Amino acid sequence: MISISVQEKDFDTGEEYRELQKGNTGANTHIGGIAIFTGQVRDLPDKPLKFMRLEHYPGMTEKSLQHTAEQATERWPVIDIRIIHRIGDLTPGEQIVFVGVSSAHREAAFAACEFIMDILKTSAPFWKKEQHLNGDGDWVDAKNTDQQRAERWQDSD
Amino acid sequence: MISISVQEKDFDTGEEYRELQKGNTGANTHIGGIAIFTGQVRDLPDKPLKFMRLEHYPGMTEKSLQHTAEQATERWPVIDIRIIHRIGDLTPGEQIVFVGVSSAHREAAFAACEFIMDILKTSAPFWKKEQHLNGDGDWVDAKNTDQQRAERWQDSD
Amino acid sequence: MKVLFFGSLREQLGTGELNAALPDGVETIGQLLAKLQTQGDEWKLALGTGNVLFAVNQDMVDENTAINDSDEVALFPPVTGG
Amino acid sequence: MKVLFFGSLREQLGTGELNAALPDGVETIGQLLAKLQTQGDEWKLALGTGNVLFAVNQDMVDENTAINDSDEVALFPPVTGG
Repeated sequence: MISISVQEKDFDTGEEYRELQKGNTGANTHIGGIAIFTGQVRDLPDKPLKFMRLEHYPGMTEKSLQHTAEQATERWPVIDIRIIHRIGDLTPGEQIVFVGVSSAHREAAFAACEFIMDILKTSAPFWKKEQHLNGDGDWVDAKNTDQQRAERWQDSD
Repeated sequence: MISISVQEKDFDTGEEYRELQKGNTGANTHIGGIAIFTGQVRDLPDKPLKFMRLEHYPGMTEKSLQHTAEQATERWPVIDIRIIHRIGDLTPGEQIVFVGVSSAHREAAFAACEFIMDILKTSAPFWKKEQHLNGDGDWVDAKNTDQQRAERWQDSD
Repeated sequence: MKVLFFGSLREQLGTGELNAALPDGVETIGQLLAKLQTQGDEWKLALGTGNVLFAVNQDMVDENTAINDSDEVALFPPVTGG
Repeated sequence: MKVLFFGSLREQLGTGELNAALPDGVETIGQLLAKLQTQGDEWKLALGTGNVLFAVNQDMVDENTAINDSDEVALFPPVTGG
């Protein structure tokens, strides 16, 4: 089962983890491993951050994340996938994104979780703008390393 | 900081996650990502499980996990590592192992978390015995695929 | 057709949405990008960077993708979520 | 010296710990493994599989590792934690 949420409000990672554990239902105790990644707003030592503004393309965002999750289910034997991505103004230390994957096997859980993060980073229509304490606002530049990390999944089919 | 625990009692993954978030202290909001893996007792469709018995080598277990965590800190820029491994009799659906890694960067968090799991699987002195509902007890065989996954970290130095 | 702009593009252009008929001679989203740049210096500056991504009906596409008047088209800089 | 056995080895041998002097002529943990197999059929069966791992003073080592009488030595099957 795939669950996608794009939301302003914070999420509880422990609660999301318990939702993934519910993939074990009654006699069907099939989960062997759960892999989770959360991304957080880091502060910038040289240019202190007031907040990070997350803009997105409503409608396309959900569609893009759903598509990425479906690709993961086609590539690996996963049980459940949960993706949460926040939008709006987030201060340093706040959670931005949650990706959780349950599977019978740890290889699949790890690979699907990392795949989703890598594809999300280069395909999901979010844009970050740093609002600094000194008043400057800087749009965050896309990183070549993110592009390279996304592309390595094309070779491993 | 490295935290290692070998224990009979269950752990709260949400609480462990919050402990990792505490690596952000005051002005030092340096965590960019947290990667977590938990392993769980799976049931066996063909041979239902009463419980899984986890035996270990007290003393060496902690030393081995500490060494693996230290290797991870030498290879990747991680902030904190938390490892919990349970021993004793665990029923299907119960958590066995927790590995959590915080870092400024997601690549490091993912890689260190997966590295620790792969090395733990082939180096930490734990042995599993399946106790089946029909009364049989079977020691779990080590898997070649686990050996291969551990060895791939030797090439990528 | 509806043309949406996001991120730094939206800010540079001072608009997030344009509603207009599909211009004559424009058959692909790449041609639309070129046409929009003829609207003035700020358009040329913002859209002429060679670093614009395209979506048609909320799917990421390449510049050769055909568009028609009923499509929802979006232009935006490389994404930076996660 | 103290020799520990774990997992299926402990169960097959019916003991988890052996306290004895280092046998004459035994200098490495591999030689100790061979020597232990001369103790009887069940020892030969359990330890002669070619699939025994070694630890000396709680570090995993290979069969050529030297041991002495004050060491804590352990023999066990491939590990299966996690």
